[in-house]
Amino acid sequence: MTVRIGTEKFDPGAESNAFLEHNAGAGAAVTFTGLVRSSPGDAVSSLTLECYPDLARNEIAAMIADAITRFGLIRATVIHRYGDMQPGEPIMQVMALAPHRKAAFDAAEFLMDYLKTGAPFWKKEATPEGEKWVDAKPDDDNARDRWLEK
Amino acid sequence: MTVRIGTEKFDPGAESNAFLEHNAGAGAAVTFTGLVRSSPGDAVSSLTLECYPDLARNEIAAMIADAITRFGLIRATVIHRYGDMQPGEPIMQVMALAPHRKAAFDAAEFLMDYLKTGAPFWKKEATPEGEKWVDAKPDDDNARDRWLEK
Amino acid sequence: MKILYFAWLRERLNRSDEEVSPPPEVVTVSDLIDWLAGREEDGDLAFGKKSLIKAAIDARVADHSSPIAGAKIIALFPPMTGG
Amino acid sequence: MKILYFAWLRERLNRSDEEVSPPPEVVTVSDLIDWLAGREEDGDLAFGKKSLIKAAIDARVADHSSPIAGAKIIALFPPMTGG
Repeated sequence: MTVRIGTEKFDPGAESNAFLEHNAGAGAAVTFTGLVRSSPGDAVSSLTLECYPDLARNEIAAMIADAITRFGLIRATVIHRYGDMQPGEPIMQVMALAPHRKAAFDAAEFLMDYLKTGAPFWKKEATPEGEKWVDAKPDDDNARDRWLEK
Repeated sequence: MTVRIGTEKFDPGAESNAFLEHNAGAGAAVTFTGLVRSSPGDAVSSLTLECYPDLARNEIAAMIADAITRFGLIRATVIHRYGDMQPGEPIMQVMALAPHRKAAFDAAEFLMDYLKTGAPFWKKEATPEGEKWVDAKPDDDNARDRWLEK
Repeated sequence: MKILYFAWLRERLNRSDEEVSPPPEVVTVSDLIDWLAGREEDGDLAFGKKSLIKAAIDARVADHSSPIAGAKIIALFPPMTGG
Repeated sequence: MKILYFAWLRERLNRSDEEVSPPPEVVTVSDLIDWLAGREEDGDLAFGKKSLIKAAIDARVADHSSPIAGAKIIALFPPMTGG
């Protein structure tokens, strides 16, 4: 289990390769990479992520431990940046390694749903209209809550 | 849309980075990497994948086109090797780029479920007990069929 | 027309392809499988359970009921197990 | 004890942390939020809807009903919007 929180840019592909290197006979790896989004209809000129690193490390480690138990993962890693970022830059990456594909997909999605609602990061977008804090989305709470029924 | 079928080894991380380079403002990328599996209780000493490349290219291109329409993907790529491979080596990789994470996860899983049952590859595992063709799994058909209800 | 064989079907028949000229009463993929199996000494053994034989016509997936008229390449193979 | 503030709560209060010594009747996180807001000129404006203020005690997520006795660091912040 690895949790890495920091302000430095990371290289998504290099992280994937490092993660895959010791694959312990696993058949399936799922990687989610979150990028700074910007579309013509909803332009973002830069993103600032505020973070409480001590809490982030504790909460994310607990989420990974939960995912490993629930889905029989072999290993999982979460990398999460904070600070200032430009559109197209990677914000975070989740990687899950499992014997078979279903467990790897479910675990990566589970981790994303919990990270969105339970990891102490706060997004502030700079747009042509000014800066604004991104509001929490009810959809994100719903995405997390579907795991409670299982 | 990119489909690449060949016998050469590929570099999963380098492929991810190439895929992410032109991300067109997308927020979410999901990558599935399939590796040659081998566990102590079910040891595989090598894997041979047989392929019908002309059919593979046609079928996979159709699956990607379907995924792009269904999930509103920005882009998707499938890389699939055939020939002889050793445990731990990457067999194939699916990458899906979308504005938001749900679409990227669903599309990658959809493509995997269709590839498993509809792309012309046949697995032969060499184990300590000899060589054997891997049987088609009813689970894989079921995984594919759940997309029909949507 | 050219027939391609893959995986265990190829191994059992001990060839990966062949040129054939089926008679006019061989209309569908299903007819073709029966005709090909009938020419073999152990055709039923090689082809096995017919529902397990899948087909493609000119590099597009086809059904057992698909007509083969005009096809250049017909592939026969077991269920796919890729990924 | 030390209080940390994040995101719009930090901006509205114009500070990221402070040392406080709440009186003994401040028992829970909920009491603490009320007490902190009460000290501000525009406390209700800064803290906003109380249910939107989340908390952590010594770098573990806590509820509004969690007791604060013995805590070294209490963090107060809006709903998380990471990933």
